[in-house]
Amino acid sequence: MTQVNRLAGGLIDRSRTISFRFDDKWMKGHPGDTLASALLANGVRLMGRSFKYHRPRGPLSAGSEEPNAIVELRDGARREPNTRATTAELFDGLTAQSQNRWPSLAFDALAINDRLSNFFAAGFYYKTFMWPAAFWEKLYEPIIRRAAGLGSLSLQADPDSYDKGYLHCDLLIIGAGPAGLAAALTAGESGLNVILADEDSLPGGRLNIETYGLGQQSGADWAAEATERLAALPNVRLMTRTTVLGAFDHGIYGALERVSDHLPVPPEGKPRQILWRIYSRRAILAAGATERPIVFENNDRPGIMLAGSLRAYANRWAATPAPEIAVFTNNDDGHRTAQDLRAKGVTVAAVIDTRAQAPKGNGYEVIAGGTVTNTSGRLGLSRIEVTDARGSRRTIRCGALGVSGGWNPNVSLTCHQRGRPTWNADIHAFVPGGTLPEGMVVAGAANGLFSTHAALTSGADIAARIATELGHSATRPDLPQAEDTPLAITPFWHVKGAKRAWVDQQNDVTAKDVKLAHQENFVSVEHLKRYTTLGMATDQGKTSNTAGLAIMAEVAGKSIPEVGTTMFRPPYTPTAIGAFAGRARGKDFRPTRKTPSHFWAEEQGAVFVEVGMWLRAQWFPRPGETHWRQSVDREVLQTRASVGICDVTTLGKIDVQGADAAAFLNKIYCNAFAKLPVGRTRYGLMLREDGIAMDDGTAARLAEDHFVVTTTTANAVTVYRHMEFVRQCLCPDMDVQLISTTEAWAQFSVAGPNARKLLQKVVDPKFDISNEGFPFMACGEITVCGGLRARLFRISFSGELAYEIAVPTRYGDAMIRRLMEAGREFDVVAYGTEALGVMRIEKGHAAGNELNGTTTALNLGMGKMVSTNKDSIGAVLSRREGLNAPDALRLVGLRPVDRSKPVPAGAHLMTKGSPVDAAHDQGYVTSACYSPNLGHSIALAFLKSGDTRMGEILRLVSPLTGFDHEVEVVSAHFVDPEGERLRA
Amino acid sequence: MRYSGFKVIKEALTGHRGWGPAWRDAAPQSSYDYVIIGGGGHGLATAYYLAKEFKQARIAVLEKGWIGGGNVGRNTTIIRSNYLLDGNEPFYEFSLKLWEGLEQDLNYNAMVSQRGILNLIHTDAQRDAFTRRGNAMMLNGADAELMTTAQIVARYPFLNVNDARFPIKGGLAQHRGGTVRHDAVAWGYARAADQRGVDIIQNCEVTGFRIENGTCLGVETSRGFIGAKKVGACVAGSSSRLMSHAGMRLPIESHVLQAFVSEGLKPVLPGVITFGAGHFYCSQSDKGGLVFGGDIDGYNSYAQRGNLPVVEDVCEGGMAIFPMIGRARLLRMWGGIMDMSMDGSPIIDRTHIGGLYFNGGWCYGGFKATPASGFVYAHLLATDTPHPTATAYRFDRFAKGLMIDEKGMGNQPNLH
Amino acid sequence: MLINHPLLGPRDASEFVYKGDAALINRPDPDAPDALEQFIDYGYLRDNPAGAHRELWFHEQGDRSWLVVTRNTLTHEITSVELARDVARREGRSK
Amino acid sequence: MHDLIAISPLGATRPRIDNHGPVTLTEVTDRALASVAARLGHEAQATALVTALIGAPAPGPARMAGDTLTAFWMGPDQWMLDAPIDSHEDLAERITAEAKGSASVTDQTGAWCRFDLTGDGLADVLERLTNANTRAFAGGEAQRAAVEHMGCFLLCHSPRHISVIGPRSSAGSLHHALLTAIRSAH
Repeated sequence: MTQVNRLAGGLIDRSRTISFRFDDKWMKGHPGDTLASALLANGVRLMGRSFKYHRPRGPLSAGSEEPNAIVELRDGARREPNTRATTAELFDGLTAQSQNRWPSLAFDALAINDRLSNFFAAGFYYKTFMWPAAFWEKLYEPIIRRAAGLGSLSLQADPDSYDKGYLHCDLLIIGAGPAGLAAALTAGESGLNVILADEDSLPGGRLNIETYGLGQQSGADWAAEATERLAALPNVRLMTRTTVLGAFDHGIYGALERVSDHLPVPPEGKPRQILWRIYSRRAILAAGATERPIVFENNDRPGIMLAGSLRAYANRWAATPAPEIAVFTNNDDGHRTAQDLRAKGVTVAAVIDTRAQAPKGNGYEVIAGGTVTNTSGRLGLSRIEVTDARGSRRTIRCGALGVSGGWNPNVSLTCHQRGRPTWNADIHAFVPGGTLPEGMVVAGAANGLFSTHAALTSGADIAARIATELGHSATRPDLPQAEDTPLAITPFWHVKGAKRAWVDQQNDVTAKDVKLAHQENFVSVEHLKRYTTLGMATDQGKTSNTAGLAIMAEVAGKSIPEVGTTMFRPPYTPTAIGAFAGRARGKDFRPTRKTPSHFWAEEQGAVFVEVGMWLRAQWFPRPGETHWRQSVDREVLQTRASVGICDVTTLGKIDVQGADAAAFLNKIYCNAFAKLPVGRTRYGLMLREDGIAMDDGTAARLAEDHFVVTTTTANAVTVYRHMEFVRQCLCPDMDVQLISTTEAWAQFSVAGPNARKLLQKVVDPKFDISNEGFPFMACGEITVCGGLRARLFRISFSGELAYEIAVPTRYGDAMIRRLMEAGREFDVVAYGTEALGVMRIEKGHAAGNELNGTTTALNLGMGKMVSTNKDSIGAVLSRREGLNAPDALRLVGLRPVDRSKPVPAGAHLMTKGSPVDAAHDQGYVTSACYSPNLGHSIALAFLKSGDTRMGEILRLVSPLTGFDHEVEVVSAHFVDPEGERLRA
Repeated sequence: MRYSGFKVIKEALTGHRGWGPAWRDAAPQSSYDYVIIGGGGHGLATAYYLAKEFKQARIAVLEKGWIGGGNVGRNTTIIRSNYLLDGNEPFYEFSLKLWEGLEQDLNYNAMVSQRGILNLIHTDAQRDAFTRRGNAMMLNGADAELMTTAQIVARYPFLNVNDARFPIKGGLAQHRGGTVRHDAVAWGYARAADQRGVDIIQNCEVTGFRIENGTCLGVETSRGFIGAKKVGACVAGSSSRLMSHAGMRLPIESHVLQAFVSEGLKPVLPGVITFGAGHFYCSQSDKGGLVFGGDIDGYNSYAQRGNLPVVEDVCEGGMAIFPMIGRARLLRMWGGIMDMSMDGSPIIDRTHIGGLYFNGGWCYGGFKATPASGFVYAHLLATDTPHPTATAYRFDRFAKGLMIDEKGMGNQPNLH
Repeated sequence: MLINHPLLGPRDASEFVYKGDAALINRPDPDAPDALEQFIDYGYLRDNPAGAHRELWFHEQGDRSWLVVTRNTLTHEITSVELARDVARREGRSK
Repeated sequence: MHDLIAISPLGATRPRIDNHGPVTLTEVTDRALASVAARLGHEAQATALVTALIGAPAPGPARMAGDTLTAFWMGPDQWMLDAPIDSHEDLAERITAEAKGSASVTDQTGAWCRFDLTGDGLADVLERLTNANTRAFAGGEAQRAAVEHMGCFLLCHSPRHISVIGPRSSAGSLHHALLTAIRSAH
């Protein structure tokens, strides 16, 4: 296939010819082409199918506003559905598939919908598919869903990577057309830090499209020269292929840079795209304007496109959809298209101008006061029917029709906060209005200034003003002479007729649908949009909204501004979800925190488990162990029989210092700390202000004015934040200083009857750690291994004689090795979080499953700890009646009556003989395990009035997991209830 | 006018000229028996059930803008009854049952689609918590299933299980959960209420209450005073603003919740899925868009728009479990005002002012509650007693310490 | 959003953690005769204004200061930022 | 003297060094850290203490100062002191002794890992990792910033030498993030 519709000239690189494939056809194009321009040059107009009726469609536009020419770009895992052919840059080997058609683009079985369109009017599904009732989910919906959507995902993980980045500037200029370039030259040469962003690969905007000159140069040459000047300024960052997608609070903009989308694949290590968060002091929106069509019967055939786009393809890309074209316009700009195409050697069959006073043709016929009243051509336009001012009809042969209904300023970004556009009756379009995003000013066509001269001067004027406001002396560049044609337009929206005329082409919303919405009282503009789906397609109504409003205004007898506008929301153009995620995916979704003994544990073959961001050793399998329970049982039994070691570094540690440190702890813990002696540790329960338990841990008093507080692993961050709140906001004049030391110390629990003997081999001999010298709950600063400073705490989570020993983190690895070596004679065992959990359940200690954010000290069996002699956070509200009901939940132990059965966590408890339902629920199992010491399963549970129900047999039910058997209520202290081992 | 197969065919063949307004644009009368403030899903449902179930008349719904313009028009369309606490679960299960019969009841196809909802489990503690929840659901008569990872992967073969930062250890499914075409809920209730004589009055903003001797006599509006025997406030995110006119401070903060939709894609997601280790949930609409969301932005806001950090956070969650959506494009982001309550659960109660009732505090979960909220609120308004499924939703539960705190986050609304 | 930290200048709001109404500084006197009622109000009732709102933010990814930010909840415009500790002292919170 | 051997945050006995393009990424393990927070009412003494320790005025918000001993600002009346570990393994104890009750001092050496970026184009790397305006860094800046969800400090010795100090437990993730960004930017 040759490039039959390739014209002369253009900004494409004819020195190179590249190949691409669309569906099963390979074709040729040139660097600088878009997929759409290359297809047009190759004589292809049909590029897609519409959403609902599967109507054949070609490109409507030459830019990111495109509703029709959307394809699946690339193959395999890189397949990218719904990609606009009009912005996809051609590269050698590009492949694209048409979408939403079967079996082929030219013959699409679901085009049957088009024949049945009478049934598929706006809102049809709300009225039907209800009979019989069961058929919706079984029959109707599956059929509807099968037809849903446009392109397909590959279902494979996206192989490309995305970066996120952050930029700072004095001035962000959005759009590098004449207004943006003039603004950037002015601001850049005035010394501002400037970012100039444009979605195109080539700066210049419509300067690259139009034939008129700037001064003595062509527009494209001036743009290229301006770009060179900007590139030479170190304070200007020119970002092409970068779409500013949203205006967020306080001058923050989101922008997507397509780094590698014009390449076959991204280079090694480089991202496909970068999502930039731009912090700007000021912004100039110079996003230009988008042409809008006129609505008429069968206005959607391939070959019918916006007149300015027809011109763009001819001038910039040297392509035309057909050798013979016509133009339908309500303004002078349509005539410019006719002139430009004629100059390129394209036959202009006629210009149909809705205005009675239309300009004269220059080598082509002008039908003044005429309208296009119908078209024909099954897969592409072949003829248009024109009705002239006197009402007589004739048919004109043409393969393309340029339509111009005027231009809409691109106000989208002005609406992302509270801005609502206002109607400008001079240009018959919405212009920026209401409250613009803080710091934003609008220049050029985006502000309704449509001439090139006005764009240049408004860009320069605004930039100069901003430079002055930001304390720079403004330097204004010499701007060239440019066209300054006044806009001549007489509004004309819609050629009335009996057949279907498309308003929103992608979603197949017709003028009739808009009228039906009105008839059914969906008159509010939001109702119109939602009822008909007008403006909800991938183009978000960039080319369709105004016509929809105009038709609604017509039927409602209102003006367009009275009908109103819907909200433009970010992103400006659809943006890859991967870009918003950046590098945070897969294993890098969140950082991984490793404990000081991690590398050692890996050597031991530990199985790791995620605990928040931490990876902790869950158990340490030994050769021959085939089930995790074998490992865990061994770790538990060996610890209780001799000694075990566990890395407990992940517990939060907060250094609390200052003269008021004790008073501060009195405030944050419900129990008392003021009288805790130096060298002693105390368990502390922290309440939220609402009286519910927040966290628990220990506070060790290292000096009169120095405590080390521990938190649970999960709550380390929130507890620290809470303590700072109390310190800064509630007790601003306490002398207390806080800092986290969680990671500063590697901390190991050494537990079991031989714990002391083991530690005595490591702790330097000058420190007495005998039971008398270092009793239960003692703490102190010591040295180990010949002088390494360390901290020792005699605290126990397991219920055994136990210590926690802390050394500077970088020695944690050496310390665990030394402890294990020293323990060899005691047959020491390393234990993981699973054994830790078993032992704490055996001991009846509450943990995360019990401190679940709804339980009180009373529920936990620690009601008496809430001191009434002092003020502490949460004390007052913990006294509310509902939290102190006679049948309040209490923490109890459970064991199965049939000892072979489990007591699974999450099961509910029922009184024997009562109905099994929520109304008779007595409580629930929080934590459960198999106790290798007792030889059966045990559990902790919250049970109504549990403290008075010891010995009662309950029915444990878990319909979800199929358990229903009896359990006995027992003390939660399954092992060593008197605590003799702790104190041994 | 009833919608029927016959009518649909007749209209299709005769150019749709016979369809009338889905609801009348009523002009306000000087007084009503019931004035419902707020033409959202809940308000319209309340009016409908007052008329239908409680045989009341002289009912008006006042809407400051266009009906369905609040959260019923800007949510992620999910319905479910997978709640843990007995204060909530019966209510939401009642709601789910009403959804199941909604279309026949309203004669309006709101496309209730019970495609199922699945909450992923990533840790053993999460499995314990979800087991407790699933059991609570079943003990309250709802359905629940604990699914294995293999079962989940069979349904979602593109789920990231091999390279996951947080492994997937199963999930809690409720197969009767699903999605509903959200706008249609408002329109369906509006149409059905209108047919039962309810006046739906758009562009009528309540600017004050007329309260004498501790009794509310009616409301001041942008269209004049409207008298009422009973006034039911039902304005979600605007609750504090509205009730301040009655001198009330509420246990509510208004926050922004963002939601997102992708371009239309051929169907890939069978149901609703929620990532339990990040902030992401997702379903696919009948039009093919991936509809997804995550956490609230976290600061008080009435602006109906959010900021980038949460957008990124949500998309990170999406990519973490579905790395195949990287090349799908986010089409639109928007925000709604959430009436975040102090324990994450709603309030449906009388106020201390005679004749003035309150319904609010729905947090980010009001959509799924729409039918039951309307029903039980109508019950309260008509009978002055709470419906059996909504006895816990009282104002005084905070004073009494009877919070309904599903997440256990306490009195900080942005954490619920 | 950007919060203009009194010591560090404008910082992205994503560095901060939000708590709520700055009235939380005014913790009631636990020894007052109506302490329970006061705490219920303090703990649970909020003005929740549509307009200027004084609120607490914690600079978690920064200097760990709690700030009192006055921000318009309709427009997100921030009109003042103070160190919460200064505010607490001014509002009479003693040891 | 004890006989325990320290390991680096990345888990080796020697610091890791990576070169890519114009940037060198070096794991730094030879620094001792201690936080110094003024006691209430002793703010002036604490400031004077820091000034005396580093031989330069105690740095203000988001700044660092000093020579052999350096300090960077962490919060109101709070600094992190940084010294060579070989000569100052007991940095916290020494400062405590000198503070004479005017400041709370806490050893922070083990809490952090540090990676130094040296070479050209560092801002091109860091702009893909943090929202700090590193392009404007001239030397002397010390800013806390989130790097791929990790709370870090950025210390700018000069525009060609910037340290990233992050949580030690996340050293692997931080190193990976830095290296990925270097390869992406250069």
